[in-house]
Amino acid sequence: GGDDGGGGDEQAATDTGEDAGGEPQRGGTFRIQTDAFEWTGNFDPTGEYLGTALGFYSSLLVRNLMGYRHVGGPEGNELIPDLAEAEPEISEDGLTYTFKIKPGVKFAPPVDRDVTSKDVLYAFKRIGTPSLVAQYGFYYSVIEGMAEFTEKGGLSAKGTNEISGIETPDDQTITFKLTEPTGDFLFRLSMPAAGPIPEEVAKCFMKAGEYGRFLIATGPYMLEGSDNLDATSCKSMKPLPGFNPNQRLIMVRNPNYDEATDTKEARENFVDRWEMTLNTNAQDIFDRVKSGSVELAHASEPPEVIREYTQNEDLKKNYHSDPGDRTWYITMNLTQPPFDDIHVRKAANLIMDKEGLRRAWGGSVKGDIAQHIVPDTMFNDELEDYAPYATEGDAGDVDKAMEEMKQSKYDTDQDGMCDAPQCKGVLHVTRTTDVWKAMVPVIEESFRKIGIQVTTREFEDSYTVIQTVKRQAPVSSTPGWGKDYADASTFMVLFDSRSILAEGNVNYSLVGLTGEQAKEVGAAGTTSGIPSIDADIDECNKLQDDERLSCWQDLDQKLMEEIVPWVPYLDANADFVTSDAVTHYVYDQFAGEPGWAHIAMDPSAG
Amino acid sequence: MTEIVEPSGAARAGRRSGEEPLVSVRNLTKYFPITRGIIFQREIGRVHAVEDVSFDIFRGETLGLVGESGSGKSTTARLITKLIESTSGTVSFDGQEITKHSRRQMRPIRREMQMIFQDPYSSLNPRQTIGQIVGAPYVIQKTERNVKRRVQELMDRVGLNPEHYNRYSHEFSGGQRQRIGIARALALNPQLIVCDEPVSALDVSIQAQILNLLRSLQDDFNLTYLFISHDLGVVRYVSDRIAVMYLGRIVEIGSASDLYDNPRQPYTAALLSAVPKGYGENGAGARERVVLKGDVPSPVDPPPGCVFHPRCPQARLVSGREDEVPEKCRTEMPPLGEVDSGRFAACWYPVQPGQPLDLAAKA
Amino acid sequence: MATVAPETTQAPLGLAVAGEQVTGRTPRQLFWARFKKDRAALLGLALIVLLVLLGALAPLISKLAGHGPNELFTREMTDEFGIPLGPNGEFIFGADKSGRDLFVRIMYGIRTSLIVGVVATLFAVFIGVVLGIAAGYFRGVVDTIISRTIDVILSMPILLFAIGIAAACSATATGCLNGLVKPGLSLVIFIIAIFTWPYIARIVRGSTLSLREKEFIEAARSVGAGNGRIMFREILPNLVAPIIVYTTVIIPNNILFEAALSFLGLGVPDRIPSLGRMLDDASAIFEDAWWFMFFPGLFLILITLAFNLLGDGLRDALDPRSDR
Amino acid sequence: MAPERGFQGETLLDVRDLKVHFPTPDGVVKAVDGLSFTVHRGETFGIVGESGSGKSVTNLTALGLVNRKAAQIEGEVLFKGRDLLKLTPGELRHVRGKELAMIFQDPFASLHPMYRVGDQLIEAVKVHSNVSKKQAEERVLELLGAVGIPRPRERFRDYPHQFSGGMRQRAMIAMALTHNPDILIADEPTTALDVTVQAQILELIDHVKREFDIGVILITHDLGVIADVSQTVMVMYAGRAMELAPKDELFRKPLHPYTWGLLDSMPRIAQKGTRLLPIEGAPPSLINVPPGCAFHPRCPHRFQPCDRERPAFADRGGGHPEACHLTIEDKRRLWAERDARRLGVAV
Amino acid sequence: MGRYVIRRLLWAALIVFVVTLLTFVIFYVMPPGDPAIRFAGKQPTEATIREVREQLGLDKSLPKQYYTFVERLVTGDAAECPQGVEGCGWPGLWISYDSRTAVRQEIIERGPRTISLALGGAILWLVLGVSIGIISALKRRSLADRLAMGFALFGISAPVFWLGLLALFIFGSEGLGIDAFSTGYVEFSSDPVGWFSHLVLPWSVLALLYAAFYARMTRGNLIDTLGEDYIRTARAKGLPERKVIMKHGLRASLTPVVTMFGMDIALLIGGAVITETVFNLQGLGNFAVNSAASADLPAVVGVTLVLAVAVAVMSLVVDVVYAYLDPRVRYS
Ligand SMILES: Nc1ncnc2c1ncn2[C@@H]1O[C@H](COP(=O)(O)OP(=O)(O)OP(=O)(O)O)[C@@H](O)[C@H]1O
Ligand SMILES: Nc1ncnc2c1ncn2[C@@H]1O[C@H](COP(=O)(O)OP(=O)(O)OP(=O)(O)O)[C@@H](O)[C@H]1O
Ligand SMILES: [Mg+2]
Ligand SMILES: [Mg+2]
Repeated sequence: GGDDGGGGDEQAATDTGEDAGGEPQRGGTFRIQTDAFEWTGNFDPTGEYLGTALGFYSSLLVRNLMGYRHVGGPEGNELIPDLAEAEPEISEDGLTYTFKIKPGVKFAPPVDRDVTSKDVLYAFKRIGTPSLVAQYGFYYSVIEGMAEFTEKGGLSAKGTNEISGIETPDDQTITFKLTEPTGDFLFRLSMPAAGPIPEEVAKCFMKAGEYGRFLIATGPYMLEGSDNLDATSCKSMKPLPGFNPNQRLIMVRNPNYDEATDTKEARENFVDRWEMTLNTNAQDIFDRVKSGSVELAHASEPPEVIREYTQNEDLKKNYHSDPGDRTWYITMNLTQPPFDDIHVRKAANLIMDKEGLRRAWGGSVKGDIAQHIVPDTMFNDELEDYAPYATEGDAGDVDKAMEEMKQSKYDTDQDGMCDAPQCKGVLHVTRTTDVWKAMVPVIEESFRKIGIQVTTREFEDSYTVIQTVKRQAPVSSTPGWGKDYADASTFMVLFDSRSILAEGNVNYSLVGLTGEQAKEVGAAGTTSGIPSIDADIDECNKLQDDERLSCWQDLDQKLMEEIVPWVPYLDANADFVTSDAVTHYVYDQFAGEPGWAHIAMDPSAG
Repeated sequence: MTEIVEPSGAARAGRRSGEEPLVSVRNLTKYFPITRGIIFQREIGRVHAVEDVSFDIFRGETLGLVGESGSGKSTTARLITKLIESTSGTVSFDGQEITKHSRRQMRPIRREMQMIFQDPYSSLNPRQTIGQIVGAPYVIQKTERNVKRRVQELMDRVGLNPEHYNRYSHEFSGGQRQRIGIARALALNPQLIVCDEPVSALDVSIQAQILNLLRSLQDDFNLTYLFISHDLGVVRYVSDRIAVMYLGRIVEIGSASDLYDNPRQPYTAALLSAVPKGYGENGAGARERVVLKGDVPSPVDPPPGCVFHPRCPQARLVSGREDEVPEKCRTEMPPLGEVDSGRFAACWYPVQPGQPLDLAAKA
Repeated sequence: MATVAPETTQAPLGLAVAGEQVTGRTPRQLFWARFKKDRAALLGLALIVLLVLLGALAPLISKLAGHGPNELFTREMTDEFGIPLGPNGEFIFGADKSGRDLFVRIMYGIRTSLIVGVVATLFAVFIGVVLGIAAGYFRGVVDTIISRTIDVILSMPILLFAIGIAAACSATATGCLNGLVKPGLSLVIFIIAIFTWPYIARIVRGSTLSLREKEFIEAARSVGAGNGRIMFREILPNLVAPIIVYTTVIIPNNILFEAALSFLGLGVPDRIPSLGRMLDDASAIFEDAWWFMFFPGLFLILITLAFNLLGDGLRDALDPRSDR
Repeated sequence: MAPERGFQGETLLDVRDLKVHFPTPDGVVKAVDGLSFTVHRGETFGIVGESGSGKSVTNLTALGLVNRKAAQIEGEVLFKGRDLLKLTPGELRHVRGKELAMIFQDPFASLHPMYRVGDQLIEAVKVHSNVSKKQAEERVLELLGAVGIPRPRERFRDYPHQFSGGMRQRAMIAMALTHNPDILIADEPTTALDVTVQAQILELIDHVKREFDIGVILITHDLGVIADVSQTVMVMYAGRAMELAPKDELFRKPLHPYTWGLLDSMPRIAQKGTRLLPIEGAPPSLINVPPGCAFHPRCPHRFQPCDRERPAFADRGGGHPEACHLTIEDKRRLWAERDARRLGVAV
Repeated sequence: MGRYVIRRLLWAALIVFVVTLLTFVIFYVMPPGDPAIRFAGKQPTEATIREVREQLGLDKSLPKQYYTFVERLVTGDAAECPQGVEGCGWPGLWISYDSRTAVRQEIIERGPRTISLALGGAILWLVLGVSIGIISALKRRSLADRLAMGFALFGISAPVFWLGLLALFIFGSEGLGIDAFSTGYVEFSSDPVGWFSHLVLPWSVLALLYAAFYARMTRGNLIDTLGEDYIRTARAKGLPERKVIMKHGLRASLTPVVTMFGMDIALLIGGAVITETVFNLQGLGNFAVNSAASADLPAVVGVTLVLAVAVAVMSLVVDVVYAYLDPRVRYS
């Protein structure tokens, strides 16, 4: 589900790489500890949709036609050719994309051969194969013939089955034909699912996630043990020791990687070996980072760690915080009282103590207060000053909120307090993790100030609750959303009524829900007066470049003022703590993760 | 191998002419299953606690029941009072067969027969006052309005201070506790009182007090007693007739003095001879002590034939050999046959009056 | 004819006739005499009284402190990193992560712990006693069913099942079992009771098995008492002492159980202060906010220790073997 | 001063003015209060008394099995001239089980349920003699045979619960005899047993006494048992001796009203139909022993000094010591009257 | 004995069956969310949810799912084991939704960790508890008794996570900085010393937690036993007091402890969740709780099953040991 680690991809803005003096050295074993192996679904690029995994693929393991520089700031969100020799040729009508593939890019052992256009095509065939459950397969439905291919069963179909819109006239050339102009198609192509996959190995793994433990790399690193894989038959292949979905990820240099086929701009590859392991005690991870037995903590820092690292001069250099292109928000259900009244939703935005919420996260280093939907960095900060519900000190403003509340039908005596029976015992769904628990009192107290009494339910698996329409949670502070790539469309899907599902729904506010649809998906609340922005989304999607950008900006504002589905409160940063041994830290804007491809450490450590 | 004894057989045992017995027991048998199993209980054996027992108790008399530990005395008592269900056989009370009675049907009959128990400690609920204990029969049977007055009358009658109505049993001595138990049994004015070793746990001096009390109550209320004890002296002292049990069976029954003077069943004889004689006035009636060999066999697996044969001195006497018993004793259980008028003994070779009971004596 | 009336005494002295026993003191007196001497138990009792008072007076204490249990002092009592500030004149135990007055919350937390511990235990005791007596008294099929159920429950991973039940029952506003079990406090109590009653039932069953062999049961039956009367009027009063002892032993366990559930995020909601949850919240930052770990921990230990001391004392005092 | 009984044979045990008091929260329990007696080789010394009269405590004290910290013990227990009360626990341990042996009332509880009977006996052998396991085993087998356990070699490996009550008591006796003790103390050895088995055990004890030439102290509350097997009898009441006499004398010419009461309470086989003349009331609490003669509240013949003055335990001319203020003539007369009255009631 | 063992095994099988059924009901039937949604990704489509549901077997009816579960359990799941998953076999516990590893394999790997923790802790608390119990029983109301019982009571009263965190705080890098005591699990085979030192703290915490129960129980039993007649017999034999207590007293008083001990160890197999989490031991309990949190049903059912089996086997072992210790049970 839309996990916090999920889909965190971002655009580049600033290179936050810090040099700790001297040239970065090659070598070393980079040890990472994580407090839960939940950063990956199952590591099969076709199905994987979690940010951390996407970061590993993109920078270390899988080379897509187009790729990123793996640095922070706007630069990090720009695409450069990676597997492709150069930018593609795009037809006039914007429907045909032709790529030339670099020669000399080889698969890691045991495949040991050049990557060809067929390997890329094969990746698309896998995306189109239902049994492999490509989680963001919908991005590629604009490719001609993709839907038919899937319908026939993809690779599992009997007889020949081809994607009509993808052609590979020779090993070096690949062409994509689209059914409609798609301004962000190149971004979509840079998602790891679209990276080359060797059929000889992957054909053995036709169920979701199976291939994850046999991933054959094209990037500078590969899963440990890849060279020992006996690929002579399906039966003979044993899972690579380098990846155990519950315990470890170990990557070593790929002997078949040729630096000449890559640029230092994208990858520098200082480190020899990566080891990511599990430590269920987060506190202990940070202790270890501090003492130097671990290089990087892949866990959310407790406030005390943040304080220590930001206040202590010696440690400051080891704390890294960069915009994560991710918004955290409170979602309000447009069908459920009292949130079916826009004035209540506006009042909620005005009353919420956003600074209080941010402190629950660890304070200002955790990000900026969010004032609208799409993170500012994705709009090149053009909406930085747009703050329709700003309040003094972001503490919430009782007067303004009550003013708004007065206009609501739930304030029967117009005293600014929600006093209808619907204002009592409003179900608020959240998760059981630290930060969310810490937010609960702030949310409850804020709502209380305008007369809304919420009853909080904490779930380990709160996403599955709010993603099930039937459960009708009126308000939830569970969600956050990160970009898949640097285009606002990846946020707007959250308000597209066509994506509303009975289960697995991500349009939690049910924007655009019609009465008919409500029946279908089991929504019981009121649907009258719910506006739709489907048309606006379609409009923007057709556009390119600056037009596109401002179209999204307008839509964001419309959402915030005319629909108000959320109380956005945090433009989250991605922050990491490293040990003294890390001599060169770079942030990867695309993945919202450390820029592994550029990080360097003191090889003598560890 | 339960032999059906014609009602006439044992029924006649000690019958006083023309009188209807108050209790009449016929072929009463009780097996306790020995079960094993975690969920489904399988029977892996059965304790032959009471086997084919028949006797009568007449109004106003005291029938003593003696036998060693485990011989089935208490079980017989419980069967008669219907605290447990019999395996087979019948019990009639006051002409009414009660074996098949439901608890509801038993309710009125319960008033007519009561029990006094052995252990004055465990037979009184430590969490209840004397008033509650003695008054319980009234409360349950709903026969009395002024429970307190009745209870205090009873307490007075059995020699307890009525002012102790609200005391708990632990504030009393063993003898006093036994009096409480007696008061409880008397509460409903029963005809029959089954006394299961009522004095075994008491010291001699107290024991005598209780025996005297029981005797005077019998006279006052025309009670009928079934008096169980393993103390032959006590049984002898209180009983009109005595039945001797061994391994679940009655092996001999007859009038008290007859039976003591002249035991006919070898077991009875051995039992009597084993009793410490105490200090008889002139050592009168002193009999040679017959020390039985071995222990009582397990009731789970009683010996075939006569249950006493493995230990029986008479059988050895008859066969003339220490290690041999007559065929008949080994294979067939002797019926409780009349050996004298009013005397019944289950033995193929009843002891003759005056006959010594050991091999050496014969040799 | 012998009479019971004592033989008229020929004693030349008018001495009182012996007959009234000099008997030992009642069990209650004995119990009290022993208990009075057990300083640890008295300390436990005193602590419990004190804690109950603190819990009961939590609202008053909150008034005196001037802070509600859920009143936020985010700006005053947390720093810019959201780390709470420590004890000071106004917040004598410091603040929690949301800047709430930890002292006031702890007072309320004591109340929650006591309520959960006591109510859940009472529930469990009730179920355990009824089923335990039934199993021991009826034996046979009833016993088999109850005892086997106990076996099954005792071989389940408790915390895991607690997670499952908690998740299942808090999914909707109505809760589960047709709304009988509402998420929150009642759910926690339900879960604890579900997993605690078997222990009591076992003990009660064992005692009932031996009690039912006592002659006074037979006596009751012989005057026509029915099963219900025997079970609840004859047997139950005799189980009171072990049940009380066991209850005092189980209460602290259940208080810790609640704390553990809260520690795993399954406990009572945040609005209802719980010591376990405070410890959970504190566990991530206790190296910087020692008071956040220390005070709730201290009071939690005080509560459980108090009950344990009392339980030990009761056990010693009620159990005759400690006389030896 | 222990009254000399003139019994033939070496004096083994000489108890002088023994007092055993237990301080308890309710008061001091005077379990034994000034007791004196002697036991000789070849003698079976019977002690009778109602429950709680201090019979067991007396003997446990002699064996050093009363917790010395929990009790105040005074007096002397001279065993072959040595005062057992002055021995250290270590020294006492060497007397216990070797020269002084004891068997207990409940054979079911007296053997450790988890060790084989043979092993428990071997342990008893080895604790006082330095022999090999093999030798110890031989000795045990011999003993088991001697106490009449059939097929000892097989039963040797059994656990106690596989033994019947009688056999357990036999095993206990075997254990007691391990080191040829001088005295065997049997504390109600047959109370828990059936009459037929009781007869077996009593016979065995008697046999053992003769065979091993030892002194036996037999504690019981059954006058019948006493009458059958002992030579000397001491009647105890409330921690004190009431009367001590050769058996025949005690039964024929009892001098103490308490003894009379006991005798008249006993329904005897030989005495059919006689009336029981029970002692009224119940024994006193040992915390609150009546002043003067402990028996006086229950005594039908009490008179002036009885409630104040404790009668000395001495021979008042009746031929054996007793503790009653009545003159010897009164005693003789009252006993005769009682006898007559009792028989007179007989129908 | 043989037949008894067989019957006990059948009964154990039944318990295990019931426990899995209950697990199934609680985790499959009652839960709030459909696991398929969770595993269908951040922005699922109907098609992906359907596909995931099918692959996880969640499209089948519940009885069918349970039947399949039992079938795999009985016949093993090697035959249908997906490509690239190692460790399928008998008994088939199927594949974790979350990690696509064989649950069986996962349990085999984590089992030793949990067993190390449980066994070591158990031995420690047994020694600690029993010694305290003996001291307390023999020296009742003495200073030693009070101190020992007080210590045990403190252990019983403190929440385990509190103790754990405190222990780490005191001995860990922030406190005394004893690195050997740090968290994590070290394979015994690779580094026995490390294995030991990493387990010392968790063992101690568990021991502290349980010692009081054992102390109390030992004390009570021993006091009881020392009042038995056979102890008097032993003394009457002239045995030295030490032998009386150690040989005759302890033997009888420790048998009930054995029962409790066995069951406690068994329950710890799935119950040391918090200790495992705090000390990063990644054992079965931790695995189960994480799996439960992430709706990884096969993993949850798998661990529950293992625990139920452990309990059943342990209670059998306890019975056998009990019969060994107490001949009365053996022959009845
Ligand atoms: N409820 C029961 N279940 C199984 N066996 C029983 C039960 N009650 C009695 N028995 C067995 O039945 C047999 C007869 O027992 P009963 O109590 O009638 O003997 P008794 O003659 O009263 O002995 P005692 O003198 O010891 O009281 C004994 O072997 C006993 O073990
Ligand atoms: N350790 C002790 N502390 C306090 N009182 C004790 C102790 N041991 C024995 N007594 C008391 O001493 C008195 C005498 O007990 P003892 O066992 O010697 O009686 P007894 O004559 O052997 O009785 P029984 O026939 O019942 O065995 C009893 O009242 C008993 O309660
Ligand atoms: Mg009986
Ligand atoms: Mg005694």
